[in-house]
Amino acid sequence: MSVPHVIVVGAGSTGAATAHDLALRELRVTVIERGEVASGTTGRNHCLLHSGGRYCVTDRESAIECIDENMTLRKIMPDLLELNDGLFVALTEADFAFKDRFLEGCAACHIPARDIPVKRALAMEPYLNPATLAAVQVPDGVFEPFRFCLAFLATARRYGAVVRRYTEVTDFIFSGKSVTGVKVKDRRTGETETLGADLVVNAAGPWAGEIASKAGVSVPEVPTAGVMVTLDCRLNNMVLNRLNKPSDGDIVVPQRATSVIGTTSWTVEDPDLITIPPEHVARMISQGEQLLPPVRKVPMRAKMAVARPLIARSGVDAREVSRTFECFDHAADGVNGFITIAGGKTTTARAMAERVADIVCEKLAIAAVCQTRDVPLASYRLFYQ
Amino acid sequence: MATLNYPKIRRAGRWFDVRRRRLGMWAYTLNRITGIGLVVYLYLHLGVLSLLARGQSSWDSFVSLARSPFYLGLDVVLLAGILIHGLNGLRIALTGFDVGVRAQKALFGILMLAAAVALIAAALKIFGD
Amino acid sequence: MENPFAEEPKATSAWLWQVFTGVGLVILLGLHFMANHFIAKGGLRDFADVVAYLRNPIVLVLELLFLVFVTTHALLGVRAVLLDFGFSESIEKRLSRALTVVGVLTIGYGLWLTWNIIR
Amino acid sequence: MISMKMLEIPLQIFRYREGEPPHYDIFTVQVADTAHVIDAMDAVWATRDRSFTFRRACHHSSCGSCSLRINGVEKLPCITRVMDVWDGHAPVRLDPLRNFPVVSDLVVDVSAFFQRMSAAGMTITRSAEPSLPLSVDDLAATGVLSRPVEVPESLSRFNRFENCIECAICMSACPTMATDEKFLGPAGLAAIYRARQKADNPSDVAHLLGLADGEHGVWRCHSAFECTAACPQAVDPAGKIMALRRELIARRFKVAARAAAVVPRTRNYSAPAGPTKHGGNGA
Repeated sequence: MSVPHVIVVGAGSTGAATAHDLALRELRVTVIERGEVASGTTGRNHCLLHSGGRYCVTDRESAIECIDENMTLRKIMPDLLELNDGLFVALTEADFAFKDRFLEGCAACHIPARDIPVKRALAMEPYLNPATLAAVQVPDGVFEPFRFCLAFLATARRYGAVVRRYTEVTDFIFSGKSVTGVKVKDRRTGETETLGADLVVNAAGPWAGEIASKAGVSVPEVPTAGVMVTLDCRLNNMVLNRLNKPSDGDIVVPQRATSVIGTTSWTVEDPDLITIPPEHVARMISQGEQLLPPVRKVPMRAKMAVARPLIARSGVDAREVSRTFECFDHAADGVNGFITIAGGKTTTARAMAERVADIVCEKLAIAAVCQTRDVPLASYRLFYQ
Repeated sequence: MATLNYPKIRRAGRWFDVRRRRLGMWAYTLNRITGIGLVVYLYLHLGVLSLLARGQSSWDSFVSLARSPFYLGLDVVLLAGILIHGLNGLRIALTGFDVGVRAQKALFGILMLAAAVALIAAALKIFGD
Repeated sequence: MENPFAEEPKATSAWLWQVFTGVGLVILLGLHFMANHFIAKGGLRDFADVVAYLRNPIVLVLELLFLVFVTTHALLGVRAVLLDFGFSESIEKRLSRALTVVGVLTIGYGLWLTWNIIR
Repeated sequence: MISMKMLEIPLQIFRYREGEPPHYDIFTVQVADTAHVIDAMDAVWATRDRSFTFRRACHHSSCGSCSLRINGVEKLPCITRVMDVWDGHAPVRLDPLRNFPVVSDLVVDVSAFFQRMSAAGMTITRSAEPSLPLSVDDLAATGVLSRPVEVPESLSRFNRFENCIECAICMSACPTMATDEKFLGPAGLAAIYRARQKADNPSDVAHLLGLADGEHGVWRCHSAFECTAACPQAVDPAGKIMALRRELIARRFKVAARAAAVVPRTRNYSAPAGPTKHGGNGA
């Protein structure tokens, strides 16, 4: 039997990691991406390499995924991370009261957390609000989402994967109830083409529903936008979080020579065009100012908004929706050979890829095991060579 | 228009394209134009000097021609080229030794001002005689 | 790893020569211009004047030095412009050799001319 | 609600498809007056023409992918405000970067850039750098002064990414780059400079300086300083090129001095020199 061919739709973090995992398992892989690598949700993310601290009280499943993947990524992409840890700081009595639950959550999820003296926290972070009541240090980090994807794809390509950018899926090809390929259109030339596949993996993030609908199925996803504001200078060395349940503007991620304040949350109809509400930007500044008082004095460098691919749960608010991921085998909807991987976050992209690749291998009856925990990634620069 | 794999000679036009560029690009372009011009002049000059080998009459008839206002005007152009190339060359030499890199714009401005002053003085002298 | 400094770093040398001759020219060309076009009456010397001028040994040395400097500087400059075209290495080598020949011929011509004038 | 003033802004966009002659299209789109150029491009794609192709990822000057020319000058549209480049009447012109093959519309093939960065081999993480202020511009301008910073117990020092975001703007701005495909280019040379600063092994230093010293290394720069003027990240490639030259010249004279010595003691000229004066703020 010839090597099965899997088409991965989307070259964000999920698609890139999935292509990488499948290629390492020696499958024939083609990635279809309608724009540049990471031009959707992944590109415009907060760049936070989660320690899991952010979810250890409200969403332990996500928190454990995060800390596991955090440690794995340190091994496979050491040169692509800013590793300066993070601080969860209490600014109010309510924050302070949250500390015990936070430490308990960290312990339960095996997140190394250290309750450090406020004076020391202020020495580490000179611009931190001097009214800080408590600070807990966790192994947060910072990555570069674009290069994160390029590194996975460059490695996948080394193992034979093909990445087709500026190419969009226009339709699915069926044989009976099974997907046997996709129709694609090259946006640069306008040419259309049919690609055969033994299986199609939909990793289109908030656009997964749109792709799934072309195959006549649906995905319970709610594109939920968030605003981030980038400052024209770096005010913190470490990632700074409010020591409380996740809420708007409670995190400042430093990156390179900037600090990025995030984020808000609202449901959008069309993830293609999101207008940034000015009041969200104003809220980021006023919330960021609470953590780092000089925020308002610093010029703004950029502001951005993008839709997250949250999985819908009836009767649950967007902030409460689990940040974990889910695989949907559309055989359950009567369509074979088509899987959607939805939800999740860039920090856990490799784990998502592992899960979906396991399902792919099971469906194709291939006995290959996941190797992505240990294989160091190739240089992201090779993607363009 | 973008660079659509044009032949090199066409792309070399960009050496002289100062539209919406900064002062450094003007310096680059001026240096290149004057440099090429001075090489051409050098060989013309050497060619003309061969008249000296032909004897007194050929040279002296050339000299009387070269004392016309037209030739004196060309002399001013030549001098302008020399001053721009020479003084900007000092900027290139200094910055190339990592001296005054941050002040390169000011350096260029001052040197070109000096060039202008010297040129005006020389022009007055040339036409004044 | 091979040591790139085991051999003479040619690219650096070429640039240093360019600067050295350039700075030299600022002085020599200044003198040349002054002597031949400003001090000389009417802006140019007539034949007899040129012969007398060049028979002065200090002038002769300075003018010959000027010839060598100006030729070196000009041809290194032409070479730099040609290198900016990023031709293949074999073409670059041939161009460099051709420019060396041009330089030798130029200086030779200058010497011949000077000898013809002062003898 | 904070009221949002909307603008009708015309964009004149370079369009190119393989095999067809390039042309410009004019699109008028509606964006907020606080929008950046990338938002206007997004609006063109989302509401006017789905065949319009451009590169982008992060929208906050971190990925370096969206670089192009706005009214002829290299910029990152993600940090360039519409109001800063639009005079209120004439269309804002968008062209692809120069000195790269155009793939389609505003997309260029940047492989030549990444080949150079690979050759330089600079890792994008840096360490042993000063921590705050870590800004592109001096913090003093914002009225905030730096203080000495303690490093967490778990770390030996803070680290952060290099300033260079590999946007290739410098290669588009450089006049030498127009004709010389062999030139290592501003970013490549700045990366060599940074890699050389980080290198602790003499043979690595010798290798890096050897790269910089080729005919198509630092000596192809003719001091236009356009790279430094265009760089959105204050990398100052021209400054780095000059710092490399300084070190190369110093070595050249050392080599000459040794060659002139009556008894050459050693043939190894690759001992590392001290850091040059731009040591503090690298690429």
